[in-house]
Amino acid sequence: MADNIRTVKHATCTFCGCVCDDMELTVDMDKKVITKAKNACVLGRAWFAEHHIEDRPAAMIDGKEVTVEEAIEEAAQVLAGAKFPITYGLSDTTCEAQRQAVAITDIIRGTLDTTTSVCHGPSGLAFQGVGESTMSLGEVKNRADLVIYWGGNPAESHPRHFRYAVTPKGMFIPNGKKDRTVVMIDVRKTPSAPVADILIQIKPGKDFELLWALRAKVKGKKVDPKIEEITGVPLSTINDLVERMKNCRYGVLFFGMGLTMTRGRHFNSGALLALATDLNEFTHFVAKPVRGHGNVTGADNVVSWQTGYPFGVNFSRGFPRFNPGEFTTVDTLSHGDADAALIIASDPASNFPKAAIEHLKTIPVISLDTKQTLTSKIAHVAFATATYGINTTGTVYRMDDVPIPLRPAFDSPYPSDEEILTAIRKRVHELILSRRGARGATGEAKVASKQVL
Amino acid sequence: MSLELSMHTPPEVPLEAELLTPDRTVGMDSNAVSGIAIQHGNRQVTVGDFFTVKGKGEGELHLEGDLSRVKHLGSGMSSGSLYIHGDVGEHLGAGMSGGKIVIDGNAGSWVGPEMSGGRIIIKGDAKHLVGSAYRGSAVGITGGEIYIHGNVKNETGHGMRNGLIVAGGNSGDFTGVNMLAGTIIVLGEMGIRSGAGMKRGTIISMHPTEMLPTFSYNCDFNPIFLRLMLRALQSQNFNIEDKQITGKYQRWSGDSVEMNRGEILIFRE
Amino acid sequence: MAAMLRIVNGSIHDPANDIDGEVRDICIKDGKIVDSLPENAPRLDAGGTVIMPGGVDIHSHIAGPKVNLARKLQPEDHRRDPHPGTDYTRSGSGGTVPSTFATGYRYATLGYTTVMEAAVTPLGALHTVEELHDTPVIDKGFYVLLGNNIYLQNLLKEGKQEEFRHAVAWWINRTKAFTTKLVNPGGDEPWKGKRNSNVTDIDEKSDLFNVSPRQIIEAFVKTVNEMGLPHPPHVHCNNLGHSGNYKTTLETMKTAGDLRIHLAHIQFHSYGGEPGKNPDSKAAEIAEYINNHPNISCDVGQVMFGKSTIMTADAPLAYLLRGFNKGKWVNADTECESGCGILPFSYQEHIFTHALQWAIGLELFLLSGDPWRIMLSTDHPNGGSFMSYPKLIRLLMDKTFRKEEIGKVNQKAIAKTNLPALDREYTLNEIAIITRAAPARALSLKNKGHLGPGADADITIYDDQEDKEMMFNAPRYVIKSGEMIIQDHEFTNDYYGRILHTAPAFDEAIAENIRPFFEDYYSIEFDNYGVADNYLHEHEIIPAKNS
Amino acid sequence: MAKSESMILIPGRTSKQGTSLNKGKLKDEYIEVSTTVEMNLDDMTRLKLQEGDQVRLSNEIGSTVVRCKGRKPEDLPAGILFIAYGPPSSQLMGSDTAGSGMPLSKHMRVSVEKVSA
Repeated sequence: MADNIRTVKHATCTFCGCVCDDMELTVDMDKKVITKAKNACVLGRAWFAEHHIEDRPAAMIDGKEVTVEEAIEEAAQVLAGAKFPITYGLSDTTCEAQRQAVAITDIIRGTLDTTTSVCHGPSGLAFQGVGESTMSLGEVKNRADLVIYWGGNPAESHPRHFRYAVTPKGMFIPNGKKDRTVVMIDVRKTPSAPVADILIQIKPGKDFELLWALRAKVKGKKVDPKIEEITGVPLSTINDLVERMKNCRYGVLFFGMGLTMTRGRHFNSGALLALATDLNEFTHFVAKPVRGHGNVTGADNVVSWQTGYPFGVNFSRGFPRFNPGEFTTVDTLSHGDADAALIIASDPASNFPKAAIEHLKTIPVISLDTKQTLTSKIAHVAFATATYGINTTGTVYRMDDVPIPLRPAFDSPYPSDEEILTAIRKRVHELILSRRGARGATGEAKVASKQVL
Repeated sequence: MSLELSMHTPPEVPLEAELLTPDRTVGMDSNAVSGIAIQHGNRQVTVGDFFTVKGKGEGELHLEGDLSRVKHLGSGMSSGSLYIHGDVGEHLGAGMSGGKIVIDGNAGSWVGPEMSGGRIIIKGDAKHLVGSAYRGSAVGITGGEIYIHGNVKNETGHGMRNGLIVAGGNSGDFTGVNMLAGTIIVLGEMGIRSGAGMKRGTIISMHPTEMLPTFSYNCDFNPIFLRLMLRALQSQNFNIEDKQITGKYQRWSGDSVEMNRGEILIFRE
Repeated sequence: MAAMLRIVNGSIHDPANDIDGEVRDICIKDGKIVDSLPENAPRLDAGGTVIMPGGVDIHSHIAGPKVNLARKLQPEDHRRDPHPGTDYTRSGSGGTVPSTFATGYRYATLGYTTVMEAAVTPLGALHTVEELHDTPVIDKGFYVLLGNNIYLQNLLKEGKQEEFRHAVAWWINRTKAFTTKLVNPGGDEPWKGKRNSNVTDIDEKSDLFNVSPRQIIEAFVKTVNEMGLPHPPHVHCNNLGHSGNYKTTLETMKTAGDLRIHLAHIQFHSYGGEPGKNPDSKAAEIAEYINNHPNISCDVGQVMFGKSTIMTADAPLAYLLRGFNKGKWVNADTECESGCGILPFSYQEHIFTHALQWAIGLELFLLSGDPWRIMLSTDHPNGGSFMSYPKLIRLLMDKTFRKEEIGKVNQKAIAKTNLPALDREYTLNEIAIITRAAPARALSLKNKGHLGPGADADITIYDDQEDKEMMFNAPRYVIKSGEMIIQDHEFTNDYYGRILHTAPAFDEAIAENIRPFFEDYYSIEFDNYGVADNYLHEHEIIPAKNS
Repeated sequence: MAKSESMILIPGRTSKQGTSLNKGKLKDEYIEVSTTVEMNLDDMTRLKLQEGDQVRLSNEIGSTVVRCKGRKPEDLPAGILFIAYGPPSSQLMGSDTAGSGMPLSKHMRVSVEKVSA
């Protein structure tokens, strides 16, 4: 019986974008394991239970163990010497680490991108095109009497999403789920289907057509009756949905990557956001992408406030430029542009398109990850880092842009992403300034001490 | 005498060469042109580091070599002629207001984005977002002409407000998306969702296409302006059959989620 | 940078210390202004310059959730205005909503060293603090939005004035705010809960809480004055932008009695005419009321022609404006706390309403009887970017220039105002008042806005030029807390800046009253809410009277 | 001779993939999850496939071999395949992002054929 047990209340699960902060963790401080995670879902329980300290070197160069300092020096030399270095990942780390990563990329004049670009990046582009009527999740709990999920499977990807949007009793929804109508729109009957009052199965790849028809119907415009055949959704169902949307008190459209990753991409998300906007002529209506990894929303926020743009940012010219399709990681890799890569808390080597992975294997990669991945295996410099939320403090943003502080359970022998990145940032700054032969070389000490750079 | 640049060293990473335009090089000798700053990844280099320069700047500029990693060529140019003998990278003629660009080969994405005047002629293919707006902006090209003899891909003429875009081959999805006005002609087949969100403007295709449910069929007719346009294109070596000039076109109007004042014309044999 | 510096030969404008253009030495030691320094201390010859305290912006939108949404929304605006980094400074992007670094550096290049973010939801306070940490050079704080807070409205409904006071203080402490902000008080619930409607009258009671906007305003004015916060309630009145709204504005001011109140961007609240019809100017009525009531302070919220971004907790207003061109629009609801609307906007000279708004703002400045209470702002970026301040200063200081500019705008609008008849020109000292001394005083920042011993060594040194726009556009030197940040118009250093907040005393027991409400109606844990002390880094508590 | 048929592949996330991810991406459990494709049972019958049989998925980008698992027709329509993201799905993914940064990672047309043991 271990007696060195600690309880951490109000801890935060950073596995998915729900970022549930009501965890109660029981921690065996001797074994350094979390033995119980009260309130966690199936994903959260695994997230907490499986995190123990692995016995692997904190830093490696070309597969050989080195000191962290040596690895930092090598990483800084590679990054400062590169002509088109890219920084990628960042969704599974703290905002504090993300801030350092953007600083590094600014200093080395590299290209910065996050996993947003292969997740809800298209929704970000759609947002820039049409805007968005949106909300914090508590508004859905308190007010939403119509909840529509489109192209997502929260039961498996975000198992506790329903606790924000379907089941809870709220201020104006005293009976919880009984007071709401839940609609699920998808190409297949997913494990999320049982929660729905209305299930609409749509032909694959026809989301845009259905959204466009709904927009037209909401505006009272004529729609080609062939829509039924095209989308596989009966006209009566479409009409019924339109009436429900216009007549609800507070409606919400949640949408997943069934929209962003399919043909049409940002136009699919854009059509959905436009539909929610249109509905505000009749009632209060909001929409929200169901974002993925723990702190991908934090990455969007940090990159936006530091550069003005949410992802796909290039600093080659000494200031940020934004162009998805040019400065996003799948593109910089598959076009063969990148000549070095700093990959933080992400594994492009296992899930990117083949052409991108092939290029990644030809350039020096610096990786920071809590576990071994295909990316850390091919890395020139690989750091093992502490896990955010379990071993480190910091800030993460929930999918609705609400920031939440982390309460770690136990220490890790590995440094945090923030510590490694801060050290790399300081060193690349020295290297770049000395290359420029700048008077700023004396400025570095001052600047660093003021914590701005 | 014109300026002739030929690439002697292929770039390791993308080159950005927005200063290489016929108007900006007027009056420069080969030394001066060699000294023009261009960007190689995150380093500033000069034209001479990558190109051999011959001749003198008199408003006509020739480039040759594999320029598929050279971006922003002809950006912002207002006059003169730029000839590229080979393939070229992204952002060709971005924001140009006048003059002419001719490409023997293929071009990357973003050909003539947000241009306001001038003419771009591409003998091969181009990729996405030809004559379009950049992200976040509602307005694409406001004038000028883009002629592409080969295929183009998605979002051709995105947010176009004026001008003409012609594709001799096929176009991708969302041709003329969110267009405000202007004309797009696709001689090959269009991808899906053409004209989505268009307010005004005309999209013309020689082949049947799947219409969005928010477009409605009006009539068949033989528009006179189109005869003139197609004859003009014929003279530019676009492959146009006589029956397409004299034949009838289906007129569809849309997009009803917007103003419904746009039109899509489909040749119907 | 030496810890000591003596600035000599400059012409000093320090209205708080009654110094109007005298040539005197200014001595700096360890970041503060001191009486004297040893003779051998380093000197800066500032001959031919005008020296003022660093600027203080009392009302601007520079950080937090809504600002970041507006940033993300407009890549097209950033693209045309890049902000390159230097050896000392980070890069960023500009436009109407610059990135955080660009915001800090650009304020510094105008000689501003303190800026207040004027509207932050409690739930977004942590985000705001995080952004402020990345906003360099300037000292900064924020006002927390409480005027539509459901818990507080419930207390008012139940008549629990005492609990109300503790709860307000709790929220300020919990979020590390500087003061309270009310935006369209009472207007959120109809917006979110009643199909996008709004309150239209200050005495209209909500069905849900049975309280009117006036009662909310009254409660905050009373409570905040009792607490003695360094700045009174900062109020964005109901009916912003609507014709005839000056009546609401006058009623709001009357509601305060003789207690302190600050009215934000009062230009947007000085319109005559009938609702739904074209407005006319009521600048004279509003200015007169303010002139005669020393308890009232305000900032103007001047409209400047060109691009702007509407970003406001007044969601119904943003939706109304969106109706004009149906362009991109953001609505963002925050549970139990606030609404928010954002859209790109452009003020154009030829448009009647825009020209009228521009003229009304200038009228208010020129009719002001007390520069200590009518301060300079554009409600950045709502009326225009803070980058347009130099031009605005020239409009106030140079009547010839002003007449030329009046000639360029919609004359029907000008005919609805008294602007052409106003010949007043602001003096340098009056400019120093409305851009630094007055905001510092209104914020009770005893170490800001003046150059007397004990003040923070936040100093701006301008070349004395005839063209005041040029002059205020590019100070030769900017010193922040004794550090030379800009020298000969170039950045030579960076500076972190600190967060200014207040910490009024309250009964801790109130937290246990809030907790059950919170657990029922919020979506995060009570213990994870707000801004914990460890997030503050460098900060300063500006004392409240009762703390 | 194995019959080949054109179908639409939808890669997505599953909770099993999520839980196994925490053990590590190089661990057996994760590898098993990401190398299993779900198929409509009627399609399986037509293609003479048994539960657990190996199938080759291929398109113009590349090909990969995965094990198949049956799903009831009401849960997964005919002609649709579902797989958890992972290295096998990468093999089939094109890299053209159409100026968006996003490769088409769902609804990929692939041809399916049984791999004889």
